[in-house]
Amino acid sequence: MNKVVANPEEALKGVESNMTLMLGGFGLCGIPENSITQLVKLGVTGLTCISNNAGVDDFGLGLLLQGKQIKKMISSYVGENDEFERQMLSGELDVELIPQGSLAERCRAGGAGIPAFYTPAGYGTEVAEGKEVREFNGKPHILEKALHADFAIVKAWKGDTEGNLIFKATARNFNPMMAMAGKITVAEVEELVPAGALDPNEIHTPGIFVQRIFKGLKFEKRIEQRTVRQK
Amino acid sequence: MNKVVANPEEALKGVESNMTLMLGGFGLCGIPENSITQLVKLGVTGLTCISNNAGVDDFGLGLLLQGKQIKKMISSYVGENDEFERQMLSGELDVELIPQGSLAERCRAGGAGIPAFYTPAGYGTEVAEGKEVREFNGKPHILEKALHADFAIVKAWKGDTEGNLIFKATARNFNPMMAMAGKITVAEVEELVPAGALDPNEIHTPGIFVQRIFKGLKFEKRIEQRTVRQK
Amino acid sequence: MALDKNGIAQRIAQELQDGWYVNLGIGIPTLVANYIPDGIEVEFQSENGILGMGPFPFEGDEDADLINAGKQTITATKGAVYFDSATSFAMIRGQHVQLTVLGAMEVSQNGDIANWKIPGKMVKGMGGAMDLVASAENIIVAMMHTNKAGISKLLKTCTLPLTGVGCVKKVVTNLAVLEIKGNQFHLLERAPGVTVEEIVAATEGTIIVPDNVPEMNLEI
Amino acid sequence: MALDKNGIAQRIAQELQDGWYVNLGIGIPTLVANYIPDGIEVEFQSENGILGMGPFPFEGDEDADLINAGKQTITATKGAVYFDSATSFAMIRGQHVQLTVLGAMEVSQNGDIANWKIPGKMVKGMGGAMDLVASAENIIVAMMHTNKAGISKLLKTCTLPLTGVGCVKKVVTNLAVLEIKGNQFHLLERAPGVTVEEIVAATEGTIIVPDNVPEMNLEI
Repeated sequence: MNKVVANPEEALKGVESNMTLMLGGFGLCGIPENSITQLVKLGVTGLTCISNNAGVDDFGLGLLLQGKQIKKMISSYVGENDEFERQMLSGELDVELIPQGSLAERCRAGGAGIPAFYTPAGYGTEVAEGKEVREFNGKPHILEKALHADFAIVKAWKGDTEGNLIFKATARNFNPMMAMAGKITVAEVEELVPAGALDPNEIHTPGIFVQRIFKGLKFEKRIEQRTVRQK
Repeated sequence: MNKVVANPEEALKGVESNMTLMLGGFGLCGIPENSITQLVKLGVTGLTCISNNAGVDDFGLGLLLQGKQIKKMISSYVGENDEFERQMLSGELDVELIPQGSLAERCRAGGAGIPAFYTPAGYGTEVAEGKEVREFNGKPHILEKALHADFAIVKAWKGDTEGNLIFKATARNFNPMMAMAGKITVAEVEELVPAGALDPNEIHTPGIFVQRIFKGLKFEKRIEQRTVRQK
Repeated sequence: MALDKNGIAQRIAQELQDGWYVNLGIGIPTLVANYIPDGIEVEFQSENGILGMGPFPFEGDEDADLINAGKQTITATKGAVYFDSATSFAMIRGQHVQLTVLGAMEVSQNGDIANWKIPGKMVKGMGGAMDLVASAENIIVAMMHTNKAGISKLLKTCTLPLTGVGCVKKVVTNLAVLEIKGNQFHLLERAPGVTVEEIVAATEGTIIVPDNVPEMNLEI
Repeated sequence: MALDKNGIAQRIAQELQDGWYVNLGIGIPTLVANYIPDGIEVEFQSENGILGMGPFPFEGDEDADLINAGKQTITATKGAVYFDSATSFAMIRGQHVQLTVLGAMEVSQNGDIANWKIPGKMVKGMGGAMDLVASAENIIVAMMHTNKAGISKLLKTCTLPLTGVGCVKKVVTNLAVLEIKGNQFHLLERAPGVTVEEIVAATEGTIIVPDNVPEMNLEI
């Protein structure tokens, strides 16, 4: 079950304007850099992007914002970049903010065939507006629905030809849930190995969730907040 | 954060009659053998046991059935043993059958603070009786509620002193979700290592879900259906 | 001549497509793995937590920690992966498995299936069957056309407690291949040597018979 | 003298209990990690996917793949574990984290908290704050008692869009430690040298003052 494609061009074949994309990562950590570069090249516009954050001005999803390729962002935390702010305040960019845990669970639900679930997060806030409220165990909860995407684009540390993925440290974050929720899931990996080279006990994302996999040419892995202590 | 206890006696301190227990395992694979032996010794009765299966006559949960310690079984598949059948038909034992996927998801929901979710499984069957039905994307779903337990008892391959767990092959099954859903979660492991000895990328169950861990004295690991091919 | 269990499995195997993930139920469905057509690569999922299920182990190689949903000792293929039960049913419920093959006690002409409970008999439980039938887009039922007393198992309405409603689209029996649509069984193929009349006689539900009903070709 | 940010963090650290898993928000809460009392072992969870968060790395040891929820480079302690965002919030929502410390722009006497949005200003989002406050059994808010203009942030009713309702039970400010119950702030402790009158004057919400209000002891 070989899922390997040669490059980002092949991996993103079929991505069209006005599609809904999920993109893994938390801040700039664990983002699919090579695929984002390819999305810029493709020049598709009107995208709805589901991603926890929206990158910075000159990296990550910020690159798609520069080209005005994004119509709507669905995130939990945004605005680490000026162009985002400008487009949002001018009304060019639509932004839907979702509590981070609900965002993660809604992606998982989309992949797991759970159309909706109840969570306490956001009850009594504007996030709950228009949503059903129901009490369980004496506590109010709101109904949240599954999220899906035309393409889910994730970044992993190691992957095999079957699409099995292993993530590194906190670069895992939203990648596994988004991998589950894409009609087509594309994985870019730092290291691509033959089937059988990964220990089946250690795989984070089973290959069944991944349709295309490729080895990224280059990973810049930019650090957003470099914090250190002195020796 | 040392979670290590010396033995099953200490690990199951506080287990009382009429409690609800979750017990990991699929068939006889990945069951907490040492803890089951201790439950027999404790002689607690009136237990509600949530476990995918109910063991065989002389192994696994069958041992608790022999001693009439179980009042109610919540499972997806049972009756691989005669004593179970006898007690069920005579009305001594109450049995609630739940679709396997719903059972797994309800345990996870219990551990994850999701009080309820919708699933298509069981719609139109007796499993749906008394449950809310709602249509999503044109397809009917039923509302299923989270499961919780006073004690969740799981079996892992390797564990560290912090309660981090790694399972082996298909002995993982229900263990990770049940570990999440116990007020007190007890893990018995084949190999107990110091904190830091397990790769933090390879841990299946984070120690935050585990309150007590011990090294099992003996694992019989009985095989239920020995199937082989000839060389 | 009516097919035996292996024949049914062999015919179902012809439905496999390259690149599919497949869940095989206990009984006849398990046999399908023995007849994968040349040039077709499929991967087997077992709901207890493995993708990439291989053949039974050689004697002495059995591992108690490596079983399938039928609790049989198995092996893992290259590229296999293990996961927990919640993830396993996320694959199933989320329709990532392209084909589910399972047995049935009864199937009705609207696609209902009953395969888990006989009132008055010991109930063993539905296991993963209800999740599988409610979720799968593509279900093939493998079954004998009639019970041992000769009574049809392809019915207008199921008499046994249901496992799922309106979910079965294809049935392969010892006598025929049938499609379910528009609240009718549609006869697609006959088992070698079996006549249309025999099939119609063995089917209680409404059955539509086209002018030409080809015989199955199991030589492929 | 009113406490500075470090003083607030130091006082909050006294609330830690041995064996607790703790989630620290961005800002003052992050500083709590610097004041863990002797003999107390706690483990820090960061919602982006780590349990066992250690101090910042030594220069040159930064790993882009290892950050906290504030996107700062960090290290992992012995026994740490990484996980995905869904599992992370399963810990939080499922109340496996014993203490959440976070900042706020406003807190009201019924325990409402507002800390994510100022109308008319650029909205950055709630991140994980709504999940944290809606789920945690034990939330301590770390904040300045008033804003820079001297206007109270401990209110009868929040004026800003809410992050969560009725969830805050304890507030530690630069002036005082307060408990919230029965729709009132209850003054528990004064910052060193700060008078009850100053605290009452700086609190817009209903505040209950007992006969004896001890001064905080930060020397412990």
